[in-house]
Amino acid sequence: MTQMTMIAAIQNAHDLAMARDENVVVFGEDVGYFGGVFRCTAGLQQKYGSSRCFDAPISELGIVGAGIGMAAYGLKPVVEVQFADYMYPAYDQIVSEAARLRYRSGGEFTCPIVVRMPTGGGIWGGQTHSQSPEALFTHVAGLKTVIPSNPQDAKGLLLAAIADPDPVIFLEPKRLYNGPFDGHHDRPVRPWKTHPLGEVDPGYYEVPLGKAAVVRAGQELSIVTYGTMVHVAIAAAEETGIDAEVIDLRTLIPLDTETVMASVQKTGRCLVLHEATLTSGFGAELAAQIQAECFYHLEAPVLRVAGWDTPYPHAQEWAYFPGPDRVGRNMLKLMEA
Amino acid sequence: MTQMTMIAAIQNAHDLAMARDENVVVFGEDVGYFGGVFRCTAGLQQKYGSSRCFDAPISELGIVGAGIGMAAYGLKPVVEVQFADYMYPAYDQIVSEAARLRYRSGGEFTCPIVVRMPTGGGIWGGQTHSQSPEALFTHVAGLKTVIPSNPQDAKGLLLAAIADPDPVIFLEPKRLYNGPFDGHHDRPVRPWKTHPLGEVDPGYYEVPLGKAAVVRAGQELSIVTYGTMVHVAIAAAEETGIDAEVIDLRTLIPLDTETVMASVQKTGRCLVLHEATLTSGFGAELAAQIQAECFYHLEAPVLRVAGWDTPYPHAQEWAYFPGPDRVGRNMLKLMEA
Amino acid sequence: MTDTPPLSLKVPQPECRPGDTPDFSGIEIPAAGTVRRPAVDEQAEAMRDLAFTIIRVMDDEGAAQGDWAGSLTDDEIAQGLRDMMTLRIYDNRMMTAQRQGKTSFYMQHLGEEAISCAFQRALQKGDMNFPTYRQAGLLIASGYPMETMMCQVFSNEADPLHGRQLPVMYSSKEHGYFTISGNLATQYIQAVGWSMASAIKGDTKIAASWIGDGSTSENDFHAALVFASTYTAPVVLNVVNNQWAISTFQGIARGGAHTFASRGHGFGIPSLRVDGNDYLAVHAVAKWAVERARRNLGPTLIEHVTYRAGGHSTSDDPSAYRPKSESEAWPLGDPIDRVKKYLIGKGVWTEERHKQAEAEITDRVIECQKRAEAIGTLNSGHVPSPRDMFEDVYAEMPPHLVRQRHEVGY
Amino acid sequence: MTDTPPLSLKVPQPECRPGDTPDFSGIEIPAAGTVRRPAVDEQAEAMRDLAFTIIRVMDDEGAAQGDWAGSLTDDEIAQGLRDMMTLRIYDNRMMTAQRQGKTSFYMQHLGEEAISCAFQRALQKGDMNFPTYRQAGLLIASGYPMETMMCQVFSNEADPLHGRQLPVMYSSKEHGYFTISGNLATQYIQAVGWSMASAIKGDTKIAASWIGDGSTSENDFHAALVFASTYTAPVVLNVVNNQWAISTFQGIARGGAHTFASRGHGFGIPSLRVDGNDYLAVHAVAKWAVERARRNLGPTLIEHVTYRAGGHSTSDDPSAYRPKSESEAWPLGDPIDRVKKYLIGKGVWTEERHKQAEAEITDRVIECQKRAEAIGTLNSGHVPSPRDMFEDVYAEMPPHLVRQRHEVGY
Ligand SMILES: Cc1ncc(C[n+]2csc(CCOP(=O)(O)OP(=O)(O)O)c2C)c(N)n1
Ligand SMILES: Cc1ncc(C[n+]2csc(CCOP(=O)(O)OP(=O)(O)O)c2C)c(N)n1
Ligand SMILES: [Mg+2]
Ligand SMILES: [Mg+2]
Repeated sequence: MTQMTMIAAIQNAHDLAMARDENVVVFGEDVGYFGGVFRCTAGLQQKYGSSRCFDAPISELGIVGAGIGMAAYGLKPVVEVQFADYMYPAYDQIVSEAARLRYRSGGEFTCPIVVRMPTGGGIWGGQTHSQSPEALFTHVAGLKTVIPSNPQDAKGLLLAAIADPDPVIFLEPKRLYNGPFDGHHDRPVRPWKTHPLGEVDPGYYEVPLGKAAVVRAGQELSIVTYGTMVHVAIAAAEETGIDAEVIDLRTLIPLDTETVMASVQKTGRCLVLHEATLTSGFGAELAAQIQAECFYHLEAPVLRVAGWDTPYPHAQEWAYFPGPDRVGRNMLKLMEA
Repeated sequence: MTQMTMIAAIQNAHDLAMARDENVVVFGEDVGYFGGVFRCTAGLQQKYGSSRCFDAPISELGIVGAGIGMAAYGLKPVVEVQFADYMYPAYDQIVSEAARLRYRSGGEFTCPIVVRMPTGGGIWGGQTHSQSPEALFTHVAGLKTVIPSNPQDAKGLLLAAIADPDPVIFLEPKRLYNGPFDGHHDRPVRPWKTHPLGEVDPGYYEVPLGKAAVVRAGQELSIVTYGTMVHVAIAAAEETGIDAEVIDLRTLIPLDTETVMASVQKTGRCLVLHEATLTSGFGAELAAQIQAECFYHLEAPVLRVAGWDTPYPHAQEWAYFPGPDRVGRNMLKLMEA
Repeated sequence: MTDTPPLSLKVPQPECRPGDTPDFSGIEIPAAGTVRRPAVDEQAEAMRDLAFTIIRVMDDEGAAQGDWAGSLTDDEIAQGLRDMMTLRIYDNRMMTAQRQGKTSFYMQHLGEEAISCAFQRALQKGDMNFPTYRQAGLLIASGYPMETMMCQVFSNEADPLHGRQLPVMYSSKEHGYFTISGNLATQYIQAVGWSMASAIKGDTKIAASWIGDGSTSENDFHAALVFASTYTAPVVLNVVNNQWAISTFQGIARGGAHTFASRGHGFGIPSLRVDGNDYLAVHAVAKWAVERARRNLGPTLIEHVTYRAGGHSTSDDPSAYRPKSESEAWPLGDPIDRVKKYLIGKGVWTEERHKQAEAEITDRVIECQKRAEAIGTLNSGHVPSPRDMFEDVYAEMPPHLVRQRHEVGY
Repeated sequence: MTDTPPLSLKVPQPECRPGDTPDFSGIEIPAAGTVRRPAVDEQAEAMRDLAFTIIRVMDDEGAAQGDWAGSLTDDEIAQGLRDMMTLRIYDNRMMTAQRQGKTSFYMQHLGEEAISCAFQRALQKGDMNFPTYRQAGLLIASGYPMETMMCQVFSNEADPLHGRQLPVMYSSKEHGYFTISGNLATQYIQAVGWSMASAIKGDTKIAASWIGDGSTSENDFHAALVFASTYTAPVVLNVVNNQWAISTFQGIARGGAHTFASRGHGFGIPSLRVDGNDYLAVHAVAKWAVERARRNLGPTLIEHVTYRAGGHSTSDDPSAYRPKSESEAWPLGDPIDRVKKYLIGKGVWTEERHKQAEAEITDRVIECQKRAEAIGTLNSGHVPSPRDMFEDVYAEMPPHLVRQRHEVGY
C-alpha cells in the first residue's frame, strides 16, 4: 500500500489506465503540459505524449463533444471539466448524445466516455466553484454517476469507470482532494495520510460501480450520503453519540438499493444528506425510494439535510454547508420523532 | 367567455401582454413571420412589428442569452424554445445566468424573462420531441417553473409569468394544445370546445403563480400531478371508480405545499404522477416532501407513476406514456396497500 | 451627444413572401468552369476568394467545364444519376406512405439529391459521415439496403433501431453513417472528435460532418470549427445551404456575412462554395477536401448552395411563408435534370433510357416497400416490443430497469 | 489508397516553456502610426487587413503617430495615466491583502491596465459594459468608489453584493458595469441582447462586451457574433488577448487562424487589432467602434493584444508553465511606462511628478483600505449575515426559503 492523496490516487488511475490500454486518451482545459489546475493529470503528457494527453480550448461542449466522437470511433476518452459548475455548456452533449448513442443506434455506436469534474464547496469558491450538480445527471437515462469519498475508492472507481462500456460522470469532491474533511472548517486541516483510506493499493484494481459501502455500522439511524458528506456524517455520529450507520453510496446510478434498504429496514430511521441544493436534489430520489421500500419499517419520516435552495454564497459558505452541527441537530430531531 | 384552444389562449396572452406593455418582446425560432411551428405567436409580428416579434437564429443559447441581456436592460422578453428537448444548449444561460442575476448583483440586475417551451410526448415525436425536463429546472434556485393543463390556466399563468419580476420557465404540454387528451390514444380526439376550461375569459387576467388547483375532489386517494397527466388522472379516477382527489399543481416552484398536504392528510393515500423519467423526476421531490409532512397520515407509501428510465421511444410510445390503465392499476395497488 | 439619433433594430427580411414574385437576382452565379482549382496544400489565406463564389462544372448546355471537371467517368456519372433518381423515388414513396398513416413523419430531399449522393462517392470504406436528416443519399450511394431504410421509417420489427427513433433517423456503422440526432448540430463536433481519434491512432480514415444553413448558428458548429482548426483535424465540414430553416430564410443565420463558407476564414480553414445542384461540382470539391483530410492537411469547409424544393418535413406547409413558385425560380436548376442533360449531351444517355431507368428504379423501390410493409408499419401493429424499449439504455440492464420492464409485463 | 500514410494528431505548442528563452519574434509589430484609420461607415470587407495588423499610436520614443492619434488631450492622457496607476496600486494592495488572509482570492491586471482604463473613457454615461474579471479599470475610470470595490473583495458588511460573490466579481449598474459571472463568456451574448434592447426602444445607449483569448472558444462567443451580425447590434465586442488562459497559450484557442480579430470576418463584422499596451491606441480604436455602434452601423470586433504579466489569479503560479522572464521579453512594453514616457516627452509630466502621483495614489488607496478593513474582512468575522444568503434569490421570498431561513435561525 502507498500513501496517496485523492489527487495522487486519481492521477495514478489515469496513469495505469493509459499504460494498460492505448485507447485511453485524456484531455481538457489545462490538463496537458500543466497537468490540470488540481494536478490530477500531472505528468501524463510528459509520459504518454501530446496526442494522448493534451490541452483543450475552453469549450466544455467541444471537450465532451469531441470525446463522444472519439468514443464512437473506439477510443476511451477520459475528459476533465475544470469545475462541475462549468459542465452546463456541455450538458446538451452529455444528455442528448453521450447518454443516448447506444439506445438510438440500436447498440451500433456506443459512448464509453468518462467525464470527470471536481464538485462541491467548502473551498471559498462562491457560486461558480462549489456546485454539486449530481441530480442533473441522475435524471438522465443512459448515464452512470459516480462520486468517491476517499483515495482508495477514487482510484478503483475511476478505473472501473474507464473500463465501463457506457458514459460515466465522475464527480470528485474537491474539498476531499487533500484530506478527509469532516466539515469542521475551523479545525486544523487533516491530511489523507492520517486516514486508513489514504493507503492505496498501488496496482490496478477496480471498485465496482453500483456498490455502496457501509462506512460506519450502527443500529439507531441510517445516514445515506456520498462524497464530502460521508465524513461529515461520521463526525456527526461521533459527536452526537447516536449509533448511526453511515452509507457511502459511491455510485448514485445505478443505485445500490439493497444496501440502503437493508440498513434503513434495520434502523427504522433515515437521514439523507447531500451538499447540493435541497429541492429536486438526489436526496429527493433517495427519500422517495426509501419511504416506498421501508414504509413499514420507518419510525419517522425520512429526513433530508442538504444545501439550501440558494446559490452557493461566498462569505456565508459555512452557513450554507451542511456541516456536522446541522447534521447532528437533525439526527437528534430524527431520534425524537 | 370565448372558445379557445390552448394555442389560441397562449397566443392571446402574448397579444394582450404586448398591447399593455411595450417592453414585452417576443422572439425565437420561426416565431416571427410564420408565428411559431405550433402557431402560438401567430400574427404578433404583423400586429406589433418586427422589432417586437422576430425570428431568431437556431441558437437556443443566443435566444435565451440575448433575452437575458434585454431583461437586464429593462425589457420583458418572452422567448420560445421550439421544443423543451432543445433547451439544453441554453441550459447554462438559464441556470448560471437568468437564475442568478438578481442574487449575484445584490438585486441590481434582474431577469424578468419568460422562457416558453412545448413539453411532453404522446405525439409520436420520439426521443427528441417528447421530453419533460421540468426537474432540471426545479433543482435550480432562482427559477420558477410553471406548467398549465388547460387554455384558461395557460393564458392566466402566462400573463402572470410575464408580469413576474423573476425568470419563469413556462412548459406547455404540447399534447394538450388542441384538446384535453386523457391518454386514450385509441379513442377519437376531443377538442377543447368540449371542455369547460376551453372557455376562456377574453380579457386580461392572471392565474397566480404558486397556487395549485383541486380539479377533482375526492376522499380516498390523492393524485398529485400536472400538465397532460391531469387529464389522465381524472380519466383513471373515473374508470377505476376510486374516489380520488386530483391536484393540478400548475406551478412546480414555488410549490403550493398547503393544498397538496391538506389533500394527502385528508385521504391518507397519495399517487404522484408525471410523464418525465421516474428517477430524479419532480415526483421524487413531491414524494420526499409528502412523506415528511404527512407521515402520520399516510396509510401506504407515496407511490410514483412516471415515464420509464429510458429515452422516450417512437414506436413504443404508448408503452412508455403513463396512461390511464397504468395509473389505474397503481391506484388499485395503492388502495390495497 | 444628446443629438444622437435613436437606434433602431434591423431584422433581416427575405426577398419575398407569399404573394410576392420570387427573386433570386441577389445570388451571383459565375459561369461553369470559371473558378480555379487550387492545390490541396495551398494555404487557406491564398484561397479566400473561393468562399465568395460558386464552383460549378456543368454549364447550361450540360457540358463540363474548367479545372474542377473530370473527377468522374461517364459511367460513374450515370451511376450518380441513378443514385439521385433512386433517392427521389424513395422519397416520393415514403411521403405517400406517411400520408397513408403507415408512419408518423418523413423528411424528403427534393432538389438536394446531388449533394449527399455525390459526396459519398468521394469517400472510402471506413470513413464516417456525421449526417443530418437530409443526407440519406449517403446511404443510397453507399449501397445500404433500401428495405432496411424502409423498416426504420415504418418502425417495424425489422427496424435495426427497434422502433426507438423517429423515421429517417437512420444509423449504419458499416456504411459510414453515424446515428442521426434529433438535436440539430450536435454531430458536427463529434465528427471532429472522431477524425481526431483516427489521427491519434495513426489510422487513415477521415470524417465528414454535415449541417444545415440554419443550424450553423448552434454552439456545436463553433466548437467544431475551433477544434478542427486547433488540431488540424482530418474532417470535411459540410454546410448545406438550402436557403431555408423551416420558415426562416438563410439570412437570419448568415447575418452580415456574405456566405456561410466565409465562416471558416476566422479559423484559418480553407473554405469553398459549390453549386449543390451540380453533381459533378459537388463530387470534385468533395474529392479535393477528402484528399486534404486524408493527407493530414486538415479540415475544409464546404458550403453547398442549393434549394429545399419541398416542405421542411411532412409537418410543414411552406406556402405559408414563401411564394409557391419560388422553387421554380431557383436559378441552379434541378440536380437530376442537369446530370441527365449532361449524359444525353455526351451521347451516353437518352430520354428513352431515362424513362426506362425510372421505371426500373420505381419497381425496385416498390418491391422493397412491399417486403418492408409485409414485415410491418407503424399503424399495422407489427412494431418492436416494449421489451426493446428497455434494452440498450446501458450495455447491461441495471436492476431498476429490469424492475420497470417487469412492470410492463416483460 | 492503401498507400496512404497514417494520420497523426497535431497539437499546437507554445514557443517556449520553463527553461526556454522567451521568443516573441513570431509577433509582427508594425511601426506606430502606420495603420490607416478607415471611415466608421466603411464596409467590413474593405478593412479585412486591419484584423491582421496591430494599430499602434505611441512609438518607441513616446511620440504619438498616425491617423489614430489625437483622440485625447494631454490632460486626458494624464488622467489615463493616473487611472492605470491607481489600478496597479489597488491590485498590489489587494494581492497582499489576499496573502494576509483578508480575503479568499484575487485577480490582478498587471500589464493590461491600458485596455479597460482607456476603453471606459470612450463610453458615455448609460452605456453598459459586460466585463470579465480582468477589466476593473472600467470601474476605476468611471469613478466607482474604490472603498466599495474593497468591501466587495473583503466580502464585508458593506459589500453591495452581500458577500455572495467571489472577490472581484463586482457589479454596478450606475457605473455601466454588468454583474460578473464566474462562468466564462456568458456575458458576451448578453451584451448583444442588451444593445438590441436599446435599439428596440429607440434609445441611444450602446453596450461593450469583454472576453479573454481562451474564452473565445466558448459557445457564447459564437452566439454573440451570430446575433450581433444578424441584427446589426450596437455593441463593441472586445477580445483581450493576453497570450494565456491559465496555463494554456493562446494558440490552443486560436488554432489555425492568424488572429482572434479575424473571427469577425465570417460574420461580416468590421474587426480591428490594437496594441493593448498603448493607451492612446486603445482609446482611439474604442472611440471609433463606439461611434459605429452609436450611429447604428452595428458591431465592431476589437482584439486587444497584450500580455498577462502576473499569475492568472492568486491560486496560480505561472512559473510552472512559462519562462519566468517571458513577461520582460514581451515586445509591447508596459502600458504605464509608455504613457509616462509620452507625457514626459510632451513636457507635461516629469519623473518627479510621477513619483508624487504614485505616493498620492498610494495614500488614497491605503486610506480606502483602512476604511474598508475597519468595516470588516473575510477573516474578521464582519461579513454579511446568513440572512442575506436567502435574499434576492427571488424578488419575493417564497415560503420554502422562509422556512429554510428560519432553520438557520433568522
Ligand atoms: C437544437 C435544436 N433546435 C431546434 C430544432 C428544431 N428544428 C428542426 S429542423 C430545424 C431547421 C433546420 O434548418 P437547417 O439547419 O437549415 O436544415 P434544413 O432543414 O434546411 O436541412 C429546426 C429549427 C432542433 N431539431 N434542434
Ligand atoms: C465555463 C468556464 N469554463 C472554465 C472556467 C475556468 N477558468 C477560469 S479563467 C480560465 C481561463 C480564461 O482565459 P482567458 O479567457 O484567456 O482570460 P484571462 O484569464 O487570460 O483574462 C478558465 C479556464 C470558467 N470559469 N468557466
Ligand atoms: Mg436549411
Ligand atoms: Mg487570456
